[in-house]
Amino acid sequence: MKKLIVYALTGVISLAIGYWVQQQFFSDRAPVQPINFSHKIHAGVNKIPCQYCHIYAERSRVSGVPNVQRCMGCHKIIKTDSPEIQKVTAYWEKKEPIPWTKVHNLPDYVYFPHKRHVRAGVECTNCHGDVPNMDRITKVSSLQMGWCLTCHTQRNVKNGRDCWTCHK
Amino acid sequence: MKRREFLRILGIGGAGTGLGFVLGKVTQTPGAKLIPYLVPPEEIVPGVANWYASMCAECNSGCGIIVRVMEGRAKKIEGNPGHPVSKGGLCVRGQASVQRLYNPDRIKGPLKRRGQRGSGDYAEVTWDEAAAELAKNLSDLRKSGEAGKFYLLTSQLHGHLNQLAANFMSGYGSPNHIQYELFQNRNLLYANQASMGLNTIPHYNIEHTKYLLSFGADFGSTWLSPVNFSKGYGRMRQGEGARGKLVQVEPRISVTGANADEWVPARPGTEAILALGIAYAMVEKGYNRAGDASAWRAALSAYRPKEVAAITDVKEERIFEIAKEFAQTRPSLAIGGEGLSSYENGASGLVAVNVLNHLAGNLGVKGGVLPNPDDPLRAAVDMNKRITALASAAASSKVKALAIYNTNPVFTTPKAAKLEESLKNIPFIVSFSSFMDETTALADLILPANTPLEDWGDGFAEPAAGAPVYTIMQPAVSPVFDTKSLGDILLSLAKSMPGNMGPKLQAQSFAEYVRNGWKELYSKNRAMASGTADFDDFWDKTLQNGGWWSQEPSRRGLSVSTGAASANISNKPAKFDGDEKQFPLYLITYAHPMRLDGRGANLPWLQEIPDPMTSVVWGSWVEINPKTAESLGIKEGDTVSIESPSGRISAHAYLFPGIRPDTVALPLGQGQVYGRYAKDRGENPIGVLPLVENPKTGALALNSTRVKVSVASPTGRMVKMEGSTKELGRGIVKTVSPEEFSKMKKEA
Amino acid sequence: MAGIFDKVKDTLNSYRTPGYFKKLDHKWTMVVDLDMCNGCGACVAGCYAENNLPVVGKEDCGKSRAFSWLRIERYVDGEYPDVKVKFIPVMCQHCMKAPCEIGCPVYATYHNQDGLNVQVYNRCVGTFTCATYCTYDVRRFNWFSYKWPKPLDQQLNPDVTVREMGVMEKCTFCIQRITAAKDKAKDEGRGVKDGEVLPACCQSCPTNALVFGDLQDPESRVAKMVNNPRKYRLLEELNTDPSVIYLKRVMNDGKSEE
Amino acid sequence: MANQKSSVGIRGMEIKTLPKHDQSHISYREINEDILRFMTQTGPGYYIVLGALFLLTILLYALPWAYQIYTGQGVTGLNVPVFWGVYLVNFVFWVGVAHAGTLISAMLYITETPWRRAIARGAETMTLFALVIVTFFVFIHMGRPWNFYWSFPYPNTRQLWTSFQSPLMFDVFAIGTYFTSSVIFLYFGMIPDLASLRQSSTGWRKSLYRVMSLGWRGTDRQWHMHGKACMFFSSFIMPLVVSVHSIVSWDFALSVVPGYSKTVFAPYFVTGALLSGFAGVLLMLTVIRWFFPIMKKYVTAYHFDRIGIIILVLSLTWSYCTLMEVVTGLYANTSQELEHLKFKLLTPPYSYLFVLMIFSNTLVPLSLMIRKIRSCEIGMFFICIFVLIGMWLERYLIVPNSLSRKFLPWMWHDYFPSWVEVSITVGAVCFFIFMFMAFIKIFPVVSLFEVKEDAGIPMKKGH
Amino acid sequence: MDILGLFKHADTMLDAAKRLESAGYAFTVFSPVPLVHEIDHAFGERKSYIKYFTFFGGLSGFFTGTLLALGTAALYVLPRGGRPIFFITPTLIISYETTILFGVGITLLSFFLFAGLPSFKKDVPSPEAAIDSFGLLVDDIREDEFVKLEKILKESGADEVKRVEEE
Repeated sequence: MKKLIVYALTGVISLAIGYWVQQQFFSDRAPVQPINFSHKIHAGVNKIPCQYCHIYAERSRVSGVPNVQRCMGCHKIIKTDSPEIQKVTAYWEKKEPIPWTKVHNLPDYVYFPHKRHVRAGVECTNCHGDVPNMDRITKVSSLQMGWCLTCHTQRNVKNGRDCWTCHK
Repeated sequence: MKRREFLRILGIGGAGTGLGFVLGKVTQTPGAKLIPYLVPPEEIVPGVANWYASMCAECNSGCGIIVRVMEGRAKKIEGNPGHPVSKGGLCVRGQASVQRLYNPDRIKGPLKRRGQRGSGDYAEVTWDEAAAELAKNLSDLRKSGEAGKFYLLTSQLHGHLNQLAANFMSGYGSPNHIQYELFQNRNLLYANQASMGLNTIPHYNIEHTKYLLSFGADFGSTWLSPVNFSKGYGRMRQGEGARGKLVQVEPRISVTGANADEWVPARPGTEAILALGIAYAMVEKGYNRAGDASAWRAALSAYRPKEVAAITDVKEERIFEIAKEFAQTRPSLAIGGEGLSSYENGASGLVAVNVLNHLAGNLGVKGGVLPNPDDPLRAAVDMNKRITALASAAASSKVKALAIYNTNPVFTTPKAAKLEESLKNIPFIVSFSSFMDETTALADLILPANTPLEDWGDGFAEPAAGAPVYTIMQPAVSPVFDTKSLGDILLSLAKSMPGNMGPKLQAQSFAEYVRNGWKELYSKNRAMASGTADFDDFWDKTLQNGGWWSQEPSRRGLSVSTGAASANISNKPAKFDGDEKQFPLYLITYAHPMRLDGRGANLPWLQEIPDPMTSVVWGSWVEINPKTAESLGIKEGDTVSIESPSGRISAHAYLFPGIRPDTVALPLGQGQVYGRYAKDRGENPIGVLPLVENPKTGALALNSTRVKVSVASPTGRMVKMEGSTKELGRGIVKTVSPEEFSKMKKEA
Repeated sequence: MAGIFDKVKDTLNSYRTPGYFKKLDHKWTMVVDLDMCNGCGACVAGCYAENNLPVVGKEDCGKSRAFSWLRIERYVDGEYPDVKVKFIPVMCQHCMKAPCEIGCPVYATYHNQDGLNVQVYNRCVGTFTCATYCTYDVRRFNWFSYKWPKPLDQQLNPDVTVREMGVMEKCTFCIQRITAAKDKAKDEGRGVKDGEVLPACCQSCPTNALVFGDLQDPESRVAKMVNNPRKYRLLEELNTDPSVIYLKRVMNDGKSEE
Repeated sequence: MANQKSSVGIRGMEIKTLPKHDQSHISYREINEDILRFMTQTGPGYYIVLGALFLLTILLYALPWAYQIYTGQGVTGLNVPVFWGVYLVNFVFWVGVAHAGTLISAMLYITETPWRRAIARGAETMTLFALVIVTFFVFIHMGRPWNFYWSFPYPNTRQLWTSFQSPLMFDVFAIGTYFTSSVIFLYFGMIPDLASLRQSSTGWRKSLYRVMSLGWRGTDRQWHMHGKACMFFSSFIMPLVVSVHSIVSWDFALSVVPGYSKTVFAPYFVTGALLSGFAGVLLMLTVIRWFFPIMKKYVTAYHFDRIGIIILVLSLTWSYCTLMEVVTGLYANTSQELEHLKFKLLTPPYSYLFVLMIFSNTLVPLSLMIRKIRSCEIGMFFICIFVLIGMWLERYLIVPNSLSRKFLPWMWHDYFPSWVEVSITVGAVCFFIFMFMAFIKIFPVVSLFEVKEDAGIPMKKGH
Repeated sequence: MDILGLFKHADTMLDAAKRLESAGYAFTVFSPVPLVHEIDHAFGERKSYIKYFTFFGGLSGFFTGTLLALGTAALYVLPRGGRPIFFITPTLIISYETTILFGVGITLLSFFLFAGLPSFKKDVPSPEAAIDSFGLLVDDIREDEFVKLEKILKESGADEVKRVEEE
């Protein structure tokens, strides 16, 4: 009897550990991207403002991934010898877009306008973490409903807890 | 703890961890891809909609629309709020046109016939191959001096596309451009020409009228310009001044008839006589405001209300009542719609309506009939270019090549026309249709043209709003499939044709052609130029606004002479095929509010949105008066066979008290063979129609046969959305009587 | 201390207030003039296009599972030749005392500060209670997961979710358009103007029978129209306090009331 | 004592009953042996039936449900006004069936009715498994059953709880409480029996009973506590029985739908529930007696007689409520009520169903007036079947039928269950019988210590 | 070492118990059926504390239900159907159910507490005591007491007297 309990407990606990390890260290919180793009170099060392590349953040629901033309705007001249930049050049020459993997992915039923948040003075780092110091983008916020609500409550957002403020 | 025990626990722990890991992996949502633009298109901000103004091409009324486009995809179509025809509204069909654009049944690229004609076996070819084949066939024909044996069969074309087609045909050397569709208003054009000398359809100013006498005009859903008329109807009912009254004369209540204050169920085929009876009553009682009373009395002497009452099944007193009200309510208006013009002598009925308007003094006044300016790009319709002309030419092998665009005559002409058989005689048929249909299925070569939302074009709204309305059509999205604009096809065909095709086909693209055309209009029309710096400025504004229009009314005077009237009217009821004993019931076929003549049948919304009068979806039906049904032993939903001297179809019975007991009605548009949404939806009512053409106009008479109805073996099931149509005193639609309403209005 | 006490008291009082909101941000209202509605069905098409309503096909239509959030009911009185036909468009009435809202065990439907009866699709577990309690039969259910054959899916409106299987849905007064209008107004630092928000049905109506606006704005068209003596509300005797106001049809059917 | 006739009734309207219940001829050891034999000595037929039932459960219940979850609720016959169909009918019906068990064990315990003892355990078991079926039907009828846990209040990342205004939430709590209490009551009462059986059994049974009896020794102190606790349980559960079906009836009565919005619903539903519950218990007893004649010793004609009278009384009460429902509807004289009644009473096929319902629930039980029928097994069997069918029909005529005729006539639509619904309904019965049959072979279906009490405490000197 | 007397009849067992009591021995009665009335009759009524637990269980259930219904409504304010956020009627229904739930639960726990369950240390001293005999057990007696006790039990009508060794 005791034995069985011990076995069951071991099983459950180890299952939980396995799941946690996977979620924490092997999940898509920081997926490998087709090009080893470093936000640390761009936003951190070179201090390029976020909205220089993510141009729609203040105007639209989506912040916008920089188009390949924008990458090439600088990298026709800068660091053309780097192998990663050559990958970008290759995409540009093939006239193919770069298939980035989404890190901050929200379900279809969530209505998240970047515009409203940027205009309300929410810093990008508030949700996206310390991007200027990230080599590879890692999801730091859970992006779960409770997380959104906590912030809405703290900032005393008007109708911040109304379902249809964030759902569609 | 024993060693074995320890190992076992270790094993379980390891397996558990692994399983947990796998569980985590499996349950995790796969990382979505984030695909950036290579080069960002101008104007597009992801997540923000752009609106493009254009023109609706679902029917011929030419409503201005705006198309909501997000990330290059058309999302929704709405009426252009600034446009004088649509005024921001849009009908069901217009809104569903986005489903024409994204229809899964569209022809996705050029096709060349591989198997037998009509077998539907086509091979995909490239545009170059297809264009070369087309050019070769046509140039061979032209070289052999048989250019005149090339026929172009299109729907009613508008604006510059019409002009381009005409230029192409004249450059090619063939006079045979036939424009055909089922509801082409040929009778109306003819009647207005014959009685008032008008080349265009005038504007019926429903908005300001206070008494609207409608003879079978379903202006709320299908007739001429439903959106414009509906806007007018709303204003007529609850606009300024007194509430306008609507009297509807038709054997079966249409959507508009359902809204009428009075329904006058005249015997089918006698509405024209009723109109003239009213006219006589007006003259007799001295109500007439225009025209020489004695001359008119003489001209109308055959239409004394007493005899008219016997013919039309409308009481004599009622005729006088209507005449009095019609003449004494100012302004009043009489209109004649498809219900009137679909008889074999339809044009004469429309002349009778003009007579009524003339006698009541409604011509050229606000709230009456307002003349429209002429279409600058189109002369009068040639009534001799008919589909039957093509059929007989093809039957006698006088047609060597045929090009078809946007029309489906095989579906919309009676069997007696033998169109399908004759078309099979034509050695080369090319179709520019974007959808496979009964006519396109005969084609040897299919070069799918763009749908209106992908295309350039323009149109001069008909009937306009009593003032010029030029609407532009511009592509809202890039072509979804491998299709091209018909204009581009014709222009490049003209270029690849050996020999001179004339100077008017030099434009590089149809877009350029349209722009050049507008430049010419701009240079000619001073009103257009006012307020703009130059043509480029004008063009930008036009594209933004969706066209150009002005408020300036046409100054043309209108009147109907007794001579013109007498020449066109007759006191014989319209002829109906079939013996009265053997085929006891009149058959009325009408344009379906959603599918019209069948063009909307493959748009799923138009199948699923219930028909306003019967709520039937995804199928067809026959409307029968419950009393008639009872005497024939027919119950709601039964499959019945409808037999005429020309054929037999079956449909489901819908019992509706709003139809004369001696009449049954069938909606058009179902019974198609192609299209995943359109096929297997009942039978084509045209199958029971005889081939009866108005001899003067070539318009097909849709109400021209008697039928007998009997219960048939059940096929399928009629699906309707209504549960019960009885209110049971629950006060769901509450009403006030007109008297009370006018009291209310005075108090307010 | 007293401040906290007052705050607690206020909160408690507001929690005891029926309907909770002392004053709504807006009170969106639709006025339907039955004398202008001609039953053409354009509003239904507008609704289908705007709100990603799936097409269910003949068989499911036969089971009365069509999705139109807005339907036009037609009632027929009398026998030939004295036939009276009446149309009435029925959509979610956004009742202030909605029977559906109390039915939901998971808060998937509730009343928000705009006076709207809202349905949160992703919260719905599909108990059908709201639809059963609804006195107007305007709620629709996702019986299956519906697919749009390519490329019809390109038409889908990205402002509205495509609802999952097993979820209840209904007319929202095109809440996405309200959100968009509010968003725009906020950018420009002003309030929402009358006529700025137009649900798809009102926008498309060819006779202007449907008018939409904020009843709390005294200058709005609806605020003026509700004083019309023809005003009535559907099944008013059930005390659901609907936000849709109908204006009586002018008609001689021998049934008109004082 | 054995020959003394007794009767119940008012003012000469006597209903003759059987002599008083007497089981003193059975010895304690005999009871133990009988019950153990009942559990252990099982022929192959039993296992074949059990296996067949399991197979049927899979085929008729599990697979169609899986198909429904995968495809969507569209596989049912539900449509737009009729959102509640056969699943809700089954839900209400099975809650009703669950009612008799607790009532027999609790109410009759408090009133110290001796004949309850032999049948109480069986009835409680029925309650438990009926509630299992009920719970499953709640999930079956959901559109997104995989999110069922959202309807329980628990702290979560969404910071969102549940709406306690919803009658469905009342259901969650009422049925949750009922389920928990029934499990506790059943298990609690079984502890001394398991301890006793563990002495006479061997093998896995022995270890199972050992663990499950929690070391019950049968000391005086334990018995004392047992008795006290049992009293409290009973007094708690008795109002619960009433509240559960009242609350279930409020699922309907709290709406404004014609046919649902009735103040009579709470007592009507409770009466109906008890009626179907007692019919269910009696049916179960009849079948057990047929297949295990050994049980005839414990479940005697006396039980049949008593339950027969209860069913008769309940049937009459129910009939009165049904009459009231119709009459008050007619009295209201609104179009809504009249159309609803017209649809229910005059429109085929529902008029036939209504007639069948009245026949099975009112006319058939009237025959229970006759004593011979009350003690006739076959007669009782058929009466029970009729009552159960009638009660199911009653729920059917309330739940989907009312929805077919709501306020706006345009949306009137009829409802016909689809094959999936029919199959799951039948499958649920199989599942129930399967669970019950498996249970009675593992745990004593007759309460040992209570039957021993019934047989009397052996005294040398006599009483 | 314990001594167990097994009796076929309850009254003889109770006689023996009375004699044991008067002899100053503490004893435990084992029976297959509740003998609550008989023992109460013989030795006077005993107190039970379960009722207090039941009462407080019910009370705490009531307050938990109220708190749950009102508190969670206050945590996320979503007005429904024109009703107040704190709506008393449904709260009462929920509280009613939780009252019963908690009452039943706490009663079960208190029963376990007072009945000393679960305990797997001691078994019934003799299987018969769980089936058809009444047992009278005297704990922890010395060897010399055994004979005396055996005599008392036998004299009062014990059908069998057993020596029970402690495990």
